[in-house]
Amino acid sequence: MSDVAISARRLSPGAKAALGIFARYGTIIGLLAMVVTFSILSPAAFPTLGNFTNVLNQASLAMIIAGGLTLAVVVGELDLSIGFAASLHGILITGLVVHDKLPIPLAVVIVIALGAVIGLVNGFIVTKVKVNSVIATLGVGTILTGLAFAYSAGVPIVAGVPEAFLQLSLGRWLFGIPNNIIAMIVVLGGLWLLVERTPLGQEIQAVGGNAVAARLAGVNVDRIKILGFVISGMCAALTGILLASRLGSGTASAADSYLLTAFAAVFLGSATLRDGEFHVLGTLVGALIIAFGFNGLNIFGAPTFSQYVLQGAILIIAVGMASLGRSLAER
Amino acid sequence: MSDVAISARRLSPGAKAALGIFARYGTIIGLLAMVVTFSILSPAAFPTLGNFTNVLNQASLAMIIAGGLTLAVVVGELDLSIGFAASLHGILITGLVVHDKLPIPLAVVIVIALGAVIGLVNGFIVTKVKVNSVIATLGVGTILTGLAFAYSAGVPIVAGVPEAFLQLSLGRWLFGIPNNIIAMIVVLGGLWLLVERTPLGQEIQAVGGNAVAARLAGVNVDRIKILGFVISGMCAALTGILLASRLGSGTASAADSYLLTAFAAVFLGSATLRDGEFHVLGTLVGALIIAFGFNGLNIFGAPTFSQYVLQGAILIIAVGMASLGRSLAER
Amino acid sequence: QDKPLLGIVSISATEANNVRYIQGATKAADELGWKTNVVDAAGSADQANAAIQNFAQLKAHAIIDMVFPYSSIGAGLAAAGDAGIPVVTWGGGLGSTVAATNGSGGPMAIPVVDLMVEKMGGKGSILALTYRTGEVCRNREVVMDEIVAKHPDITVTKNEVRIPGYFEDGAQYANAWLASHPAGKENLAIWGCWDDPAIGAIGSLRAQGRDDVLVYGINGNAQALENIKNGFMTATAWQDSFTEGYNMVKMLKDIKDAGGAWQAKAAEVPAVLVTRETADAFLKDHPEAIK
Amino acid sequence: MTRGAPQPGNADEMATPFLVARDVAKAFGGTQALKGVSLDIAPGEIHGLVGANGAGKSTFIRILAGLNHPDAGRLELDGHSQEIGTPQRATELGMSFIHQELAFVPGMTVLQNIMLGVPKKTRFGLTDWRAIARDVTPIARRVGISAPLNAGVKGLSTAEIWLINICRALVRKARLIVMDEPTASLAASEAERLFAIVRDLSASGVAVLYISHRLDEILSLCTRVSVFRDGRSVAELAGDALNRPALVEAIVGGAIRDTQRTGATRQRGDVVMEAKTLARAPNVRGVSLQLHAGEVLGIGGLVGAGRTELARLLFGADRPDSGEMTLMGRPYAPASPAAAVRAGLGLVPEERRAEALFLSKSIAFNLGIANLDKIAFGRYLPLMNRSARTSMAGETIRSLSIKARSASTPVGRLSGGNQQKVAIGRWLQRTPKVLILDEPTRGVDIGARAEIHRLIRQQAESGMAVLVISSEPDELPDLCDRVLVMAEGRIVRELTGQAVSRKAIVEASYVEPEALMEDHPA
Ligand SMILES: Nc1ncnc2c1ncn2[C@@H]1O[C@H](COP(=O)(O)OP(=O)(O)OP(=O)(O)O)[C@@H](O)[C@H]1O
Ligand SMILES: Nc1ncnc2c1ncn2[C@@H]1O[C@H](COP(=O)(O)OP(=O)(O)OP(=O)(O)O)[C@@H](O)[C@H]1O
Ligand SMILES: [Mg+2]
Ligand SMILES: [Mg+2]
Repeated sequence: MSDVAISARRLSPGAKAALGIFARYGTIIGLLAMVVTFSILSPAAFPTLGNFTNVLNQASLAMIIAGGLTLAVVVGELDLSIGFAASLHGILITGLVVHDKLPIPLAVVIVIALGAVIGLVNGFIVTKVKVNSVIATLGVGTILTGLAFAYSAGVPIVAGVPEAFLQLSLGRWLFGIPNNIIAMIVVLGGLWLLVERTPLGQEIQAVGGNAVAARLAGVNVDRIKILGFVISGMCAALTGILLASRLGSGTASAADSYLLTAFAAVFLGSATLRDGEFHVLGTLVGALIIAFGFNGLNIFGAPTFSQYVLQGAILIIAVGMASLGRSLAER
Repeated sequence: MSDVAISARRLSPGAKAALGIFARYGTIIGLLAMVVTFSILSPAAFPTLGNFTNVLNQASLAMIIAGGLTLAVVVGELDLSIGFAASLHGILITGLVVHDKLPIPLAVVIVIALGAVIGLVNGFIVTKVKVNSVIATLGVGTILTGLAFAYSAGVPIVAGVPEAFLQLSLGRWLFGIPNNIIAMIVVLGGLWLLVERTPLGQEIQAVGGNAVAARLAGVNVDRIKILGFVISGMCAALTGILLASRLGSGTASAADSYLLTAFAAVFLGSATLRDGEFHVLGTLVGALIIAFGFNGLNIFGAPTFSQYVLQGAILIIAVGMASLGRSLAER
Repeated sequence: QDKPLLGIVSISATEANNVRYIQGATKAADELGWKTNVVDAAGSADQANAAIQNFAQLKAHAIIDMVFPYSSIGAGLAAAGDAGIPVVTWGGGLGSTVAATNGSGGPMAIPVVDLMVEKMGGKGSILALTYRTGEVCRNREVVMDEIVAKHPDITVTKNEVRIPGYFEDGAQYANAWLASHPAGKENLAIWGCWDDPAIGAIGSLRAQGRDDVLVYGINGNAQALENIKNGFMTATAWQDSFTEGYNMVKMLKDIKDAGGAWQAKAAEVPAVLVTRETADAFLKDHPEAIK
Repeated sequence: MTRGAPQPGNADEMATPFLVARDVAKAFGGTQALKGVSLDIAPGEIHGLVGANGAGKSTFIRILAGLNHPDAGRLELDGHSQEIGTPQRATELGMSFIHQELAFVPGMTVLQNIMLGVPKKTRFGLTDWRAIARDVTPIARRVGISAPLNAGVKGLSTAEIWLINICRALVRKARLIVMDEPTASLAASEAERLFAIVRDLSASGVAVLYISHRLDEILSLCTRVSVFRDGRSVAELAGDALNRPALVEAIVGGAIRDTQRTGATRQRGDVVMEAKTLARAPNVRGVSLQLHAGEVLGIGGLVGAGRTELARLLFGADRPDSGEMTLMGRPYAPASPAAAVRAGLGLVPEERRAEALFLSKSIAFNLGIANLDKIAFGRYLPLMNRSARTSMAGETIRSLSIKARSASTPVGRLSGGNQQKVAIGRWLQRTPKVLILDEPTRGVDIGARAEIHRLIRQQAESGMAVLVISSEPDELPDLCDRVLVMAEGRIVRELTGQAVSRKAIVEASYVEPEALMEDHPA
């Protein structure tokens, strides 16, 4: 048995402060370090305004859907239906525009309303029928895949997509910023305001933090959870619409893969600024890490297998820095 | 405010008992109801010993990987790496047997040991580096995909797979029971014993039930969590091996889709017998619901789109019955 | 009720070309008085094996495996063999106990790649979007490698896309590749081992307003043809999957009739190269290609 | 309460202390929780530990338990210097803990919870539950666990879960048992049972480190008492020096006005809330009561009498099977707590961490959540006025003297008593018509307790109707104008004016169940 008295094992205050910075800004530091590294590795191609705009443009759709998912996880639930839902929405909007010849704004409104309805259904099954959200949203997602199939018989809707519809996502607006980016900023900005700066947002955070306590503090927990699903559903709808516009077609399962990307962004984000809590700003950072990681590795020309390896490592390291910093600082 | 006075809203004891049965056995009742329905719809083809053996045989692999995942979720973590890991293991075992000409038992042992190592890495990242398990296992899974690519260059290993290796999963044993089923029974039975009937299992349950309480009570929480990941990793390895044997080839991403199936089974199972808790028996029931649902719909010959819709509905209804029964009984 | 059952197992019943094949097969089956049952294996070989086994349980008349290589449906083939049910593949190759195949898409790539190399004048850079897990895509990649190898002034960057996620992957790979391949320096082309990743890349080209890059796909799905018509894609090889499906079912009847005497064989339907110039004529001949 | 008999292991005669702590220090981030505390405990000694909320008592215990690592200082066990490091090591060294926070696993049975983390007997490698139950049953009965050992813990009351925690510590057969506020959730009868156990343990040579804010307990049980203040050990009292005024002075660093009964003098107003034969099986079996504006109505009784359940019915958290309620003379049937809050009620629940607080969120957040209308910019601008929220929080922090660095400190970092103040403070901002407090001063130090009592009275004087549930023997007499005593889900006695006394409440609590059955045939 050791005879040594417990000595000052404490880190110096300076070291602690530094670790505290890592704890809060670890993922952001990771993002910056990554951007700097790629800029050094590929000075001509990576750090250009054009490339950054392209990456942001490309990532906007994933960011919007991840922003919606953030609301679902903030209220303490998972929404696995978003990818399938976005695929259905993409088919549907193309169908409405091409076959039913609806004016585009009307079609957009209808599809986003449908997204809200799907969120409502998810929320209802979770809060009233009390089915675990994993099963509920997986079930609803599977059903939506079936509906997408039924609507399109699996055949993509391509012919006769009007140029105006393509311009939804291809167009640029103010100062030539692509519409997708503007839509993303508006959506994430709005969600951030809602969650962080409104009384309703306080209730949203409360429900996610401790649903029992929220209920006893007078919050209508079920309504807030349903709201989370509705927002998630609406964001999925917007992503589906923009994706269909970008692809110029409505294709079944085109958006399915957004599910995993959105989850990665949301959980990466939860290590940003606040310990393990989900929030919109974090999701933004998470999505940027994923998008720039993919782009940078690619431009650098890493072989496919090492791209996967490095992508996985980036996820772990970005969060690991923050988490380690936190646990050391609080020792 | 409502003017109606509160009247006797209580359910009769008989109704409560009935609802209580639904709460406990809702998913099992759902499974049986489904089997009966399909038996009526396809009396010649569905309810035969041959078909049931067939379904069990098919579902065995998913059950094994879901059984492993159950251990990870019982200790309160998610393991998203299992599908990718199983794909890698499938390639690896084929490589070891075909290219390196290792004896099959040795190759199996090596691959299962690798599965344990992957679980160890997951567990270490989650408990020591304190990275959220969603990100940690997604990151590790992505890395494993890269490694699978590196090992096989993405090309399936097909040529020269020895018959003995195929017999691993195609063979039958005692009373002509397929090996897969025997492996599944051994694995799930062992896991059930471990979790429900051993002192270690008590610690496993405690960590998942309330990690803080377990820690205060002196349980080594980190070690138990790591154990959960290791078991999950080993089950993924076994599934990967059996899958490679069943397919007769090692193919990148062949097992990726097990991830979602395993999750569905585990979460379906959590509505069985105990309210919202994960356990091995529940996972078994969940996997059976999924397998019989797929098989029954196939055999009945429902159109593709309605297969999706019905599969989704089966998930929700099976859990919904249990959950509604529970919440009504507890009113 | 007692109509013979044709079981179809598809890798993705929502993918355009699969759908066309299924439509062709269904038409032929109707003509023969068979009923069809389609199972979507959603990309999972394990599900495909299960579905084939289920059809064997059902004592199906015949089974079509779509796209899963024969080497990954070992358990399914064994079950069908035991039950005496013929299995044919589309794009899954001929081997083991498979009775017939078509849609082995490798050779289809030849005219497309030849055209691409020709338009580049033998120099420049290609972004190849590959999918090695798929038998067909792998064969096409081999074809491309062989042809490009004869032109040392062409550099190829290869990127693997995922299923699902091929649109997004195609776009993101294109973004990165374009960043290091600015306009006006050399001849540029993007090649997809099938149309969809290339279509994803077109989205990225259009978003960036780049029109200096020629895009090539294979399969000739409706969306690719639409893109060719609109000038965003340069060429694709139209696979007549409808006819492939139709012919295959008709051949299944022969296989059943021949019984044990059947010799396994490939029965390819030739592909048609479609370019900007030939698009209008092609669509006149095949209006069904964009429905 | 009488002073305990002289204990073995008195300070003078002890040879080797079992535990010696010297200058132990610990900081969390920027908070210096322990600045240097020293303590020693002899085998068989019952050593008291007292101090205001946030003085560092629990932190010290968590260090002993291997849950936190000290920054400086030394710990000796049996004369050997030790680094404890992990909870497992603490157990090996012969220590066993009842932590301040409830530790239980909701999905498990009583027996499984008792055996949490305790080595278990096995047969063929499998847990031998029958043998374990045989061993545990006598201990469980002695502690006062009445539920069957194989029952789930889900429906159990807080007190019963406490008993499980206590039982767990006893099953381990430790040489030092540390109890961090073990009686905070217990009523008089259970507490008495616990004291008997503590004395037995001491007699058999087991040392006990006993933390409590209830000075009577400390005085009756302990031979020596250490006092912590602001992270330092400031006094050790024993023998004649150990008396109430000395303790109070050491704890607060000065004298405080002792609480006195003031209730009876207050003016009571109209009936604000009324319940008629309210019932919800099995815990509430027909309760009628009237609550007046400006009064503090206490509800006493034994643990499990159904008081918490009653409060939940009034607050709309559960729905009654039968019965009626009125609020301000109008029918009142809240469908949810949200409806109750809108109608003008507030509830401070019994279990603050699980039911009241958002531990990872700031104090400002926790206070603001029930006052969202106050922190909105207005009806038509649905944005939150953050400075209003901050200043509201600052006001509460000041008026309740919550010990925290700022309004943005996460509540989870506060000491137990300060957390309780946040849970109460939330409703004081709102001034509801009816405020229900379930065990309002659990874990709160004497200074803050007086402060909370003063605030409750002040609210009542300004017209609020206050309903207080408490298991602490002296709290209701101190605080209430009128006390209803509950037993077995019914109100068995009403005490008013001078009849309100500790003795009367305790007597009324122990109604013979048989007598009850005759009174109200089921
Ligand atoms: N994890 C933590 N992070 C930051 N500060 C902490 C943490 N745990 C405790 N503290 C701080 O340490 C101080 C001492 O807390 P401790 O819980 O030991 O007090 P206590 O004496 O047990 O009080 P009480 O009587 O209220 O239980 C408090 O100021 C508290 O805010
Ligand atoms: N949600 C519940 N489900 C089932 N039984 C419960 C539930 N809540 C409480 N009980 C049971 O009802 C009994 C009465 O509990 P209650 O909490 O109302 O009593 P109490 O007088 O407030 O006691 P305490 O001082 O422990 O809070 C408890 O002993 C417990 O067994
Ligand atoms: Mg404390
Ligand atoms: Mg109570």
